[in-house]
Amino acid sequence: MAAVIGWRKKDFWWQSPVVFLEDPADAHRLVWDPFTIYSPVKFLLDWQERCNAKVGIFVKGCDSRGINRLLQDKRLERERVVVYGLPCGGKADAEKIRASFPAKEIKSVSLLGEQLVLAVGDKEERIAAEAYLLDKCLTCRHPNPVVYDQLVWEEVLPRQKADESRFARVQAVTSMASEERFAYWQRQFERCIRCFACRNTCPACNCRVCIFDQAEPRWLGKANDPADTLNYQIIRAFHVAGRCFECGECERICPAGVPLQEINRRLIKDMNEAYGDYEAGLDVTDQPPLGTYRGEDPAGFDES
Amino acid sequence: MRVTAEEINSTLVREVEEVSGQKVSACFQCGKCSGGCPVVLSMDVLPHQVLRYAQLGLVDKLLHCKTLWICASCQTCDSRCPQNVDIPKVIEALRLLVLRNKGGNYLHPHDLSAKVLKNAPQQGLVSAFRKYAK
Amino acid sequence: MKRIGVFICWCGSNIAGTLEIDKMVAAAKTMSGVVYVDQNKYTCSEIGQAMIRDAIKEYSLNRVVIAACSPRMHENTFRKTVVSAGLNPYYLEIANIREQCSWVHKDREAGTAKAISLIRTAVAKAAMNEALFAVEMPIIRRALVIGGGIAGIQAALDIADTGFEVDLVEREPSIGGRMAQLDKTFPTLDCSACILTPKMVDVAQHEKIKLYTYAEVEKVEGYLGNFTVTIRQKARSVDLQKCTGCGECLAKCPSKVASEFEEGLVQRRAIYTPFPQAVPNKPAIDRAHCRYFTSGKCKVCQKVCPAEAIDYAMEDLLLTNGYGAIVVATGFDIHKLNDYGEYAYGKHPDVLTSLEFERLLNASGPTGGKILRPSDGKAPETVAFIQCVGSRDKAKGNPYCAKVCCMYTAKHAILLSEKVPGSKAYVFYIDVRTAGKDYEEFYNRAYEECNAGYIKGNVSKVFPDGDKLLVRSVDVLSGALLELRVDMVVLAASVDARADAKELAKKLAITVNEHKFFTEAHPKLRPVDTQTAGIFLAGMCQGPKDIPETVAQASAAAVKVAAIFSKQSLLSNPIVAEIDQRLCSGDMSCMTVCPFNAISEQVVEERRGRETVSRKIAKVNAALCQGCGSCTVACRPGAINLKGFTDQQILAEVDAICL
Amino acid sequence: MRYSYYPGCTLKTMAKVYEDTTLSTAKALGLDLHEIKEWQCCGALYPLNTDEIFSFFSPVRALLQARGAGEDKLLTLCAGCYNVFKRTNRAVREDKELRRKINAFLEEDYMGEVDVVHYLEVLKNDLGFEILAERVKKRLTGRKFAPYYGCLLLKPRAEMDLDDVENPTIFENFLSALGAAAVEYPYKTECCGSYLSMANEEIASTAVGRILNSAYKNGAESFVVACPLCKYNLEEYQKELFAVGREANPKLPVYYFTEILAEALAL
Amino acid sequence: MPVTNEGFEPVIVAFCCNWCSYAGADLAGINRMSYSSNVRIIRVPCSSRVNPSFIIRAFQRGADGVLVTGCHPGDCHYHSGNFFTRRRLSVLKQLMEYLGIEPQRFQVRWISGSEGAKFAMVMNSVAEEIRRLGPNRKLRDVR
Repeated sequence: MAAVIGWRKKDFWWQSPVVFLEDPADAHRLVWDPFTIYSPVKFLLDWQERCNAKVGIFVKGCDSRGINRLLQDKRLERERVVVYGLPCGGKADAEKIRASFPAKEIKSVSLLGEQLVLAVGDKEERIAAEAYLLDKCLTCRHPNPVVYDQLVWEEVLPRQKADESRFARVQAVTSMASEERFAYWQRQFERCIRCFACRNTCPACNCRVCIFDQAEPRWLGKANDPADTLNYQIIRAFHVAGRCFECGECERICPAGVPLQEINRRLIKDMNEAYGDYEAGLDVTDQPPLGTYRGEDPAGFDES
Repeated sequence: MRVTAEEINSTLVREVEEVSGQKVSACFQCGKCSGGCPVVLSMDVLPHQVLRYAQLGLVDKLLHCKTLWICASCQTCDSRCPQNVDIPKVIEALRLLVLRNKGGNYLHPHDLSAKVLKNAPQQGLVSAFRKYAK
Repeated sequence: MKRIGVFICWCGSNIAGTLEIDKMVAAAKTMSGVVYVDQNKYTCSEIGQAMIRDAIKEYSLNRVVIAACSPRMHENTFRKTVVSAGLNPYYLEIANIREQCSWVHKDREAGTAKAISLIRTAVAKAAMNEALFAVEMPIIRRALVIGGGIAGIQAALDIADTGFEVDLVEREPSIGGRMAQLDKTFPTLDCSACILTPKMVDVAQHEKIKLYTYAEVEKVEGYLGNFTVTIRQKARSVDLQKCTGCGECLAKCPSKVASEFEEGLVQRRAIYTPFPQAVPNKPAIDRAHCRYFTSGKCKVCQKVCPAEAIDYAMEDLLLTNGYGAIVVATGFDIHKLNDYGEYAYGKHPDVLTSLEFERLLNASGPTGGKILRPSDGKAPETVAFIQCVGSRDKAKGNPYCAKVCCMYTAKHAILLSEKVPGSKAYVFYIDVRTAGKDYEEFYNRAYEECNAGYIKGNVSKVFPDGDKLLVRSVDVLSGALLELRVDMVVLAASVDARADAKELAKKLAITVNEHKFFTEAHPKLRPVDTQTAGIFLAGMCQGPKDIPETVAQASAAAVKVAAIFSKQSLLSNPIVAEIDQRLCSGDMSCMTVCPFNAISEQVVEERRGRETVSRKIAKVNAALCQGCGSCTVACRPGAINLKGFTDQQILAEVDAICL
Repeated sequence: MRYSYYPGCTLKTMAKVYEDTTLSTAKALGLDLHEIKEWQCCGALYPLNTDEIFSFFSPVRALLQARGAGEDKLLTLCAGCYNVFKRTNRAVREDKELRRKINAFLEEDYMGEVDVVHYLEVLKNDLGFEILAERVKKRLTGRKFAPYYGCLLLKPRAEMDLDDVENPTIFENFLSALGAAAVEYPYKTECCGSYLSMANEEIASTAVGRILNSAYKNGAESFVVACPLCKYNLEEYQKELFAVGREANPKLPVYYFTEILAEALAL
Repeated sequence: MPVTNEGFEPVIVAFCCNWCSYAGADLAGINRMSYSSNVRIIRVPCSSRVNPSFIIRAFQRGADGVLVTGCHPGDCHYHSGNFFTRRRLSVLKQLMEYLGIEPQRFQVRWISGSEGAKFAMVMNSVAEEIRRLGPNRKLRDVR
């Protein structure tokens, strides 16, 4: 094994970025704290590009489904990775913490069971983690890794009510009147600068050359045109339709705060209703809904 | 019978088609209507001839024929018509042309026999007057 | 540098009559890449094509746009034209300004505007067109004929006589089909069996023909030159090798069923050969009615069989063979008369269908060829023949004309006068249609020499009246109301497509019309072809036909097949998918949607920095690819493209159209 | 089973026995019929011309009442009413334009929600002839009836769909449920002359003559009908025919099917 | 807003599969069944060739409506193409409506080679709906 991919601590308490470690002596630099949020999965592609050696990787529940995504898309050879599974009770949302504590005085945040332990100034605060978790973690339905070679510690209990909350926002948006919905999305999309962060972090967006980066033909205009943004948003969503496994990284990482999960999950909901329940990232042998069909499929349009 | 261009009255035919909602041109003269008509023996112009005359535009001739007052609208003919022509509707339209344009009642209470007045069901009387009078 | 020539066709007045050619010419001149524009009265004419050839040379055009009729009409014609001028056939684009413009838009201005837009679109696409080249595909030189009636028999014999292998599949225990049920044939009155039976024997004996009776087509895959067909050989329960056809079993079998071949006029046994001249002349057990199969007891046939040919344990067999071409000749059904209560069919035994009457005429039929009333076995003195029962009837039956009734009824009238001297036939008709060689003469004979009374005016109702039948109708010509008491009524029941035609069409990926008759590729110019290359039609399954037409079409189908087999291999359609290695991520989502298994994985070597690495990407088998393009959409990075309909071309069309 | 019930003019007068036997038999069979509050004559004839709508109001109003009463079925007896109601209802359902016009004149919109049924239909579909057979107290064994359908019950073919127009069997099945025999004769659907008898007796008597003849020849002892006008014609012209001695056959009594039903139920 | 649509002539792009719908369009022509000239046909081998990107592109370039037509499910010349079309375009259509695009703008229909009358009928009804809807502003490039 030429390297392991995990997380390390950076200068600030809320920073735990992904790290490649090639020297066993550096092992102590790996951390597991409330901020090991970033998905390490897509780094595997870069690693593969770099060399053919085996690599180890630490994954949370969501990350593990990303591994499956890459395996199913034949972008990763299983025997070239050693997967260490880390059951995960959810990651903390720095914003939420900042909202209730003086950010400057916070020295460290660590997890102790159900609680977050904050070193604020010279005293220690203990708060219930639940209230400070990332939204995406509150709707997480698979906190335990679904693929691994080694489970590092005990599995955690799946979160209650994650199922109900799954489509709550989708329902809310769906219930708007058509024009109101258009206005709503315009408000969201006009902030989008097409930085492609959502695509870059998404394990389902794993094409060697993304269609949006191609010049001939040019599928997506470069100009800052709302129509092009809509084009990007529609096609991106369509390309992950049936393949998105709801890790929520796209939305979390979006600097403009576009609620991308509301789009991805709407597609999941539509397809579940039309073609039967399907959940991506759990089984690499199954067929995503758009890769198959049934003669008696319903149509989402007037078939007359 | 000789037919001249002057006698051909297509505007009336159009009126018949409009009031009846039927296309007289659809008839290809198979004769099933006349063959099956229960009261055809009393008609001077047979059902298939009604349509033929209409096709030829000879509506005036039809406006004067007995047939209009003999058809009982039993619907036997249209139930067998291969071309979906509802002949009773065509005849009704002609009948109305007469009643509306020429006016006049073709049945008066005093025409009714004692027997009819005594025993006939309302259903029959109402029907008859609706068919024969304005 | 693209040098595009645009040629605008008047198609006589078809286009020029409704669209303003000059405006179109002027507009075309301004389109980018267009260096030459011309117009022509009939571009498809030799002069028109010459004009194109000359222009290509004179103005060294390297792309050609023809604004004319639908590409489905003349695309191939014009491809040949550009080839003859030294261009690749796929440098041609056609703007469909006739079927999809001049014929459907009354408004001159709007129509012309649209035509210009269509031309601009075609020009935009042409600019993106690239040279395409066909690849060679081997042909399996063996044909499959589905249906063993006269159509299938003729097709099979003609193909076999050209020296190619033929498999003939018939679902009944014997070939022969409808024609075998007929007594004599119009207009010559030669006996049906006499001319059919020898052909049936030829089929059985031809060394190039393999006969599958009591068998049906289960599954069809593949394409022109290379179909893979699964045939279900139904369990006959009689070993054809052992059976000598002695017929012992037929007599002894205790369970009786209405005979399909005799139109239910008599009964057959559960083990049966449909008719005496059957080929093969060996029985099959109708398990649905066999006492052994229904009650577990009996086995009489096995006991009496001297050849020990009875095999109750026999099971359906699935055979899979390869074929280069298929002829469909599945025939027709007789129209059910449930909606014609007025004719008392099924209510009175002496009301018959024409096919039932045909059996009464037939020497090997239930009455030994005597015309006798089912009710009392007496010969009928007067017979009423009612035409168009279920035909030409928008309300209750088929809107179309069954085509054969007028003629076979004339035949029936003639035969009646011969078999029952002094008898009288009344033929009630809407129109008498005798288009065909010697047909009118034959019809004349019926009423001039054979005393048939022809009455224009169809019967409205048949009233059973004691041992007579009262038919009521009108003579349309005189207006006379007719009430004739006759001894027998014969109904010319219409012909329907086979009840299961749609299912077979699905298997073959061919189409049916609204009456479930198989549709030909072109009503006039390709009446034998289907939309699916390599599959041809013969006989009634395509629409009402008489025997001469059926035989002609069958022979035509045979020639089409032979023409295909005359080559060792076919040039494939070059409109196939291709992979852009650079873009392919190798996730193979294209493979999962391909209906033809034309996509597989391949390993490619790539330079990465200093070293060479290998990776898996998709690969298209051009021989299997049919060019649907479904894969191109399944491929997110657009790494798989469809030649002739590339992303670039379609996007260019979209841009041009919206301009 | 509940139904709204539309009697129609004739059943309150000339055809009282038709109504009485219907109500008594229905009661006995546990079908409860509610006569709708206010109703007028249905018009007796369905309008055959496309350019008037007033004749639709009476039937549609009645249908609205049925709907108002919370019933999904309106039951009729007189073949004339049945014909008018069923066709009107169908027209309202299928012809958007007509529906719009009619509703423009009505206090509330009617979309054709109610089903129009004939008592015969109810006996066949809702109760079931098998059940009916079980309820029969006095089987009419040995009795030979000529079922006479007339026209209005069945035609036009495309609109009435009560039974096969040319070869109906509902009466036959009804009769066999009562243990009686149904005579098969080709005139069972031939017109009796209908309202022509009001003005042109000659035609009616000819028509009736044929029907009578055929029924008698085939061994009928009496007729069953569902239409007061048919009954009138069949009866009157039989008298007629005897009077002038043109008809040799004995007179065949004419019964409403409900009369013999009452008899079979021993009411 | 019918008032503002006075004289508005929509551009409607129709992607027609070669085997059924395009043939149906030709048949409409052969039978001289006139229909709205706002419809412009792009011929594709199969409805499953139609990439959602083509549809969005058409709207960006100013199409007011896009119509995709194919063989009836089960009658696909390529056996299964239109089954995939049905899933893909159902998903796309629902997505576009979810983002607030008028449902009528983008439609999918099955039209066989023998349904010339239906082709004309569909073209007219779609053209009518789009005309009533007015110009496409939401998805159009501002350039």
